[in-house]
Amino acid sequence: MLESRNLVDVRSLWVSYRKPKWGGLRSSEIYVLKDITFQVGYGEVYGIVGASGSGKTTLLKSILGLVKPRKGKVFIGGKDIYSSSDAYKEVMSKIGYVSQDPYSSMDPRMKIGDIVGEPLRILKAPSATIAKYVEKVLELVHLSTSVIDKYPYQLSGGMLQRVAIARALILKPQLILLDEPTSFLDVVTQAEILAILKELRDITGCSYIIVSHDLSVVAYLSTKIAVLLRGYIVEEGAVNQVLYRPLHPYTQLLVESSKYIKSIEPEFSDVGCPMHKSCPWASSICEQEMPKVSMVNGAKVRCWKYSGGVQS
Amino acid sequence: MAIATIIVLIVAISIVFAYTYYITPSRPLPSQLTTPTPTQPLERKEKIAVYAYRDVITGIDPGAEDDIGIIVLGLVYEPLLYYNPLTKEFKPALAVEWLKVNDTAWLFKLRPNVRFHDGSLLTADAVRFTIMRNKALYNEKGVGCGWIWDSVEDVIPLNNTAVLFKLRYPAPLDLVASAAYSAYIYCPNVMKYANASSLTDDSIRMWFEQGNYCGTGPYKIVSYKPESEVILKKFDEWWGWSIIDNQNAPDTVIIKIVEEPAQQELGLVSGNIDIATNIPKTSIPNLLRLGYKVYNATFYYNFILMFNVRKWPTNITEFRKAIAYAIPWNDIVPVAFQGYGRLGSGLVPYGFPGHVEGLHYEYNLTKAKELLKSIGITDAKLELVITSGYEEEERFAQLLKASLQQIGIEVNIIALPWEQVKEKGMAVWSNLEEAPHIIVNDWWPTYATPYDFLYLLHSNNTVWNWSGYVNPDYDEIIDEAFVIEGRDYEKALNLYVEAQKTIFDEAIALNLCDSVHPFVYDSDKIRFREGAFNPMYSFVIFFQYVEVLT
Amino acid sequence: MLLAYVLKRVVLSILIIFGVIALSYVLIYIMPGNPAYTWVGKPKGPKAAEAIQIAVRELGLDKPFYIQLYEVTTRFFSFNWGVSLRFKQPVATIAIRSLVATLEVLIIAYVIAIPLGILIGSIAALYRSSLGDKAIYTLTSILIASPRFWLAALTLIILQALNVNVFGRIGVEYQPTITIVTGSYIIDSLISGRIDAFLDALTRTLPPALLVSLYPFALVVRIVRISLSEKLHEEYFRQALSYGISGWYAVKRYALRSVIPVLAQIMGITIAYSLVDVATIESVFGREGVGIALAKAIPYNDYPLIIGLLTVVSIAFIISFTVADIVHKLVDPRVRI
Amino acid sequence: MDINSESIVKAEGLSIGYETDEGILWAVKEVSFEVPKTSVFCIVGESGSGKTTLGNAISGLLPPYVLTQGYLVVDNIVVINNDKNNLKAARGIAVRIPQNPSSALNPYLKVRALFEDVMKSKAKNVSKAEVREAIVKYLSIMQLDEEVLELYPYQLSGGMAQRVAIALALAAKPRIIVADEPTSNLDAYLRSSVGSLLKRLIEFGITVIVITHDIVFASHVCNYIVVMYGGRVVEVGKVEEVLSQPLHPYTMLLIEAATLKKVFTNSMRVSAIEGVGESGCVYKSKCPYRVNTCQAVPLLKYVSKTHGVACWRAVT
Repeated sequence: MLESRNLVDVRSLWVSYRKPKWGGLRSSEIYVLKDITFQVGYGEVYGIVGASGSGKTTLLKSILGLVKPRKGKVFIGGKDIYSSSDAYKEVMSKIGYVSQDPYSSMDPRMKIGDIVGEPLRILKAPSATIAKYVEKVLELVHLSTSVIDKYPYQLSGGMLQRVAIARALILKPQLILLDEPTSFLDVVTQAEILAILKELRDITGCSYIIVSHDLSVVAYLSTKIAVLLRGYIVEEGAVNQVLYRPLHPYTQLLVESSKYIKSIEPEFSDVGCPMHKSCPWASSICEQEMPKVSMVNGAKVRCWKYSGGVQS
Repeated sequence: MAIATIIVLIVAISIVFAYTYYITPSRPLPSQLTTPTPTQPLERKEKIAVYAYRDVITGIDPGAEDDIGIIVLGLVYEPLLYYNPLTKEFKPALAVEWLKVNDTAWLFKLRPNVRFHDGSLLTADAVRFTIMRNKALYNEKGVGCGWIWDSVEDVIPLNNTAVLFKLRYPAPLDLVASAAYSAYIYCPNVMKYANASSLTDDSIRMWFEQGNYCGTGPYKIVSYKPESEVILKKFDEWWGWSIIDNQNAPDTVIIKIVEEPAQQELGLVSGNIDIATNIPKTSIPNLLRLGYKVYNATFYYNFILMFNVRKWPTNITEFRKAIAYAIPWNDIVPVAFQGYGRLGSGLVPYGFPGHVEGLHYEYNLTKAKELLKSIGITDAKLELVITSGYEEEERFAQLLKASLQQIGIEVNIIALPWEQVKEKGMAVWSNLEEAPHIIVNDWWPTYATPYDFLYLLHSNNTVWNWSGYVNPDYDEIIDEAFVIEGRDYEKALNLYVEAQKTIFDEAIALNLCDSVHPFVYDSDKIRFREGAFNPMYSFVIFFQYVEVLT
Repeated sequence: MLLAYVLKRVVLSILIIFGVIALSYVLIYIMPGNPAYTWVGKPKGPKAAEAIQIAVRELGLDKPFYIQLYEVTTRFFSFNWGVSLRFKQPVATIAIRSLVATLEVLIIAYVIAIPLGILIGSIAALYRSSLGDKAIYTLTSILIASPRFWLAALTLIILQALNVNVFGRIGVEYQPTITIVTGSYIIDSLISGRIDAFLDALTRTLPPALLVSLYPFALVVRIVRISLSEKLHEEYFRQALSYGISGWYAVKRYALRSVIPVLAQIMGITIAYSLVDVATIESVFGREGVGIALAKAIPYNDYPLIIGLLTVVSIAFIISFTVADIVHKLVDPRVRI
Repeated sequence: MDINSESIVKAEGLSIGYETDEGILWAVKEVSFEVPKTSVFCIVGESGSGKTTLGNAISGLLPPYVLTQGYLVVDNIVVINNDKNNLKAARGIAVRIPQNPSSALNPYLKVRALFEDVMKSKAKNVSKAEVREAIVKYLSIMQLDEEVLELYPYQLSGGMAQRVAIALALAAKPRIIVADEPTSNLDAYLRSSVGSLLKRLIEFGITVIVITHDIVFASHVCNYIVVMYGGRVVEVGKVEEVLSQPLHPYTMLLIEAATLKKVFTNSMRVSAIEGVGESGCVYKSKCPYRVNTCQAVPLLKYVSKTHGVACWRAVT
């Protein structure tokens, strides 16, 4: 196996699920992730933006090994996570995960201290060590130790999300997956959480993959941004490139609507380029085929405009 | 439905009734109830009589039926003669004259111009057809009571209205012809209707059981739902209407199957039942106070306690006798039968040919104890099987249990539905483990011969001989008596008495009670003429002799 | 989609009926008693044993159990339900006339229970925690727990004392005047044009029907009360209020409507319970019915009749389930058949 | 009470609360403000600030067991007069636009039936033709095809459902539309389109009250803004005034947090027991500038005709 310089290496990943037809007599295959390829380096923060239904969550799940891909491979720390269950277990102990809804990810009958310490308890660490680590990670997320004896319902949403981050941190992971970490929170709390995440990355040096529908959230943390549209990564580049020189029409739309410049409700298509019905540059080829990835100024983009399919 | 539910239901109804009748006697309620005012939106032209029976109709093939179907068959069909053992009188039915030509030949002259329900004329051929089919059914399939015609070698139609019976051995054919089962004359056309190929073809039976009929009786079947009700309509062409001249005979007779005694009572009180057969005995005095009347019918219907003589300890004669002395005989009629009966004696009921008086044990616990001591049995456990829903048997069982307890014998009472009682009884031959020690059988005769009762213990009889009794001498005596009935009736009767004494001495089977059956009826509406009942034909009400008043 | 639904339903129904047949046959098989003996007409005399032997062969009771089971099921599925061993009448005839008698009570009971239950349940939900609501809640608790046969006996006696005649299915004086078409006196009296007989039959059906309706009524009240008060907090109901849609109309169209699918589903199941109820109550009121017919068939091992009756009942169930499903579909566009 | 003819909603000393096991919980505390006619008026605050309760009060959707104090006048109707309330009167006049349109449209009815119900509730004797004409008009305002009429709500996309909900609101011919978090369930690119649709409603003489936690969205849509915290109004004013010159520390925090410009580490070390104080300024526990005077409740003081703030620091 080739030693990779990257922490995460996703290679042309295809994920599908079966949709029953004829009352279960037949089924059709629906692809939710199509030809996904990207790499996340050590210490890098990789942001993925996409609207609801674009496949963000499925992408996270396939990195976590929860979804079996149809095609493609996922390497983490150079190991193919789908190759063997041993490799999978080893890799998973290096990954932390923070979900969008902290309430539902915690057992309401457990105290916060136990929730945070749980991953260590599973590894049968001595209780004194656990207590020490719990206090340490809570301090990292700016929570006072008084929360240890509290129950989830006694904390606010922002505090709970910090507890979730603390839990993700306790095993000293190399990679933390963040699934819409702030979408349930108020603007102020959202800012707090993002600040903590940024601070933590500087302290621990671990990598993040953050997924959100909110471009500004992703932009705030990430070093690299990918734009997901209908299962395709349509654009990938450095933060400044994506925010200030977006290439793909969909990225442009996202950037503009986050600044309230333009309001279009795009209509997506299931054939060809999903964007072609609302794209100012669309031509006949866009209606038929999804373009391949092309490199423009160091950024990757999937658009006929940049691969010679469209005369501008 | 769960038995428990039924019991609770009965208790519930009884409590409310008790309340209504006992606690508030001053209320004018009873007088209101005595005048049932059925809703009469139209002037009622139809005269309807509703007769409630407690069991489902078991079948209406006049050749094959040997059970409850009689209450329908008795109205739809007629035999050649009717016989009343109480008065020892014959009454002409389809035959107007009959003559014993010699020991083995009888001549019957048929009533002229009698029509079947399908319009065809009654002929000598019909008589021959009926008897031949009934005999064949019994001989080939064991179905029905065709054995009563066993003596008949041939039936020879002389002309349309005269028929000669040729016998193999002498037999009282007048008694046979008036039997309650398998003596009803039906129309040979049924072969055609049922598309039957032979006399014993199942299709005939099926044809009948669908509610079809072809007899000569005063009523026709309109609707036949054996599980719930049978509706009969007057057959206007019946030959007898002009003779009996009953303007008030019911136009419609509804036989309703009402199993629960409490429900029969409710139906009676509400005016939906005119004649009830199964009223709780304890309710009868109240109903009498309310103005209902009771007709106490004797049907030669008795309850016979049978010992299992093939299983320890009831296989020991002394033990059986001990039990016989421990039976509280004096309580049976007043307590168990609530006064509706006569203490049993021998096996043949009172009033029936062959009855013997004084053939019953006395209640004597000391003697019972002595007998037990003599065989060294101090305690035993016995199984007693009775029929569920028969309140007389249930009360008797309790009496017996209490009495036997005093001599150290424990009784386990098992109440089962009739069909399962029968299975248990027959088990004495096939599966002794399953057979109980004591079982109560209720019995009524097919025709007026003591043989019918005594055959219960015949060793050939593996169906009804629930004692498992085998005594070739006994078999010989009754078989001989049966054969000479037609030749020397007196001698035959003496033999029957002798047989009963044998059974009594060995304490094989004991007649507990000749029951009297109370028919409770609404006397404002129903009037029984003479002839409405005949003890020979159990539970048949001859509705041509019933007047319905409006 | 419709095809798939129908297919699924049919397969499920066949499985259910197969299960019913197999299970009842197994039970009858292990029960004491000899069906052949009943079938052949309780023979006596020297030929009896032989006759029973013949009957055993005729009925196939001498074959291995699994072959018997196979034959019984295939016979039922080829709509040859055979003849009742005890009554010698076609099983279908007895089963259907019993079912008709039972349905007379059952249908009237549900026609009363459901609308009345919805009305009372809605009132309870709209005035939640009021005195009336508490009274309704207590009443339904009593109704659900009440022993119906007791009530039936009591009702019958009280009506009797009031001179109201409710015993049996129809007055005997009317019985001969009606031509039997459907087997339901209520319908047949109308067909015969006898309004008086119709009223009589209806009067006699109402008390048992009312008693049977008590349980479904109480259940409907409860379901409506709970789910309606939930629906009253539903976003779209509050939105409708905001649009200015008000009063009973808003309740009916925006809250009650969504209760119906739940109700339909539960009622589909409740009918099973009511069928047991009906059997008890019918016997008190001296009526015919499936339960009573079954009680008469079971002691005799009359397996064609037992299986026939149970099959008819299962078909009735399946129909009620399907109706519940269709109601659900009609009311809720999101459910696709 | 007098009401400025220029304002359509007026609240004065309005408190709204609920009875709980631990006593009365006031969700809205002594709130006073006026909503000018045909303006877009934003109520901004985080969850628990009382903004939704306030919106529900204006649209008449408070539950019957609510406790009230003070006054609330909606379109010259006194809806709340101390402990007496007439909430039903506001329904149909102030119409709410739901936060989650797909759950706020009756799933059992087609869009057409929804329209008919709404219109019939307003006027009993409208002819079918009139209804049809009106429906077409409202649909075209919301840039919807007539085809949606034959669809069930579950068949609509989020954006379409939101526009149907607004069209239905228009069909109710309201004076006020209360939009409760109109964008929280929408994708980013739909937010701006909903914002511009709301702004257009003013053309029909309707006053729009937007309830949101997103001050950036509010700044793009509104003329006026009320910032709420802990059930109290902490700042009020024209949108330019508030955004360019935020006076209350919470408003400042909101703006900075929304634009992700600055991180307030000093506000983070808040232990679980500390929350909104029972007495004094609602913001005192989180305020970086808190002083002793914050133990008393600051009154809303106006620094200009329209711009008011409830903070001791701003006043002194």
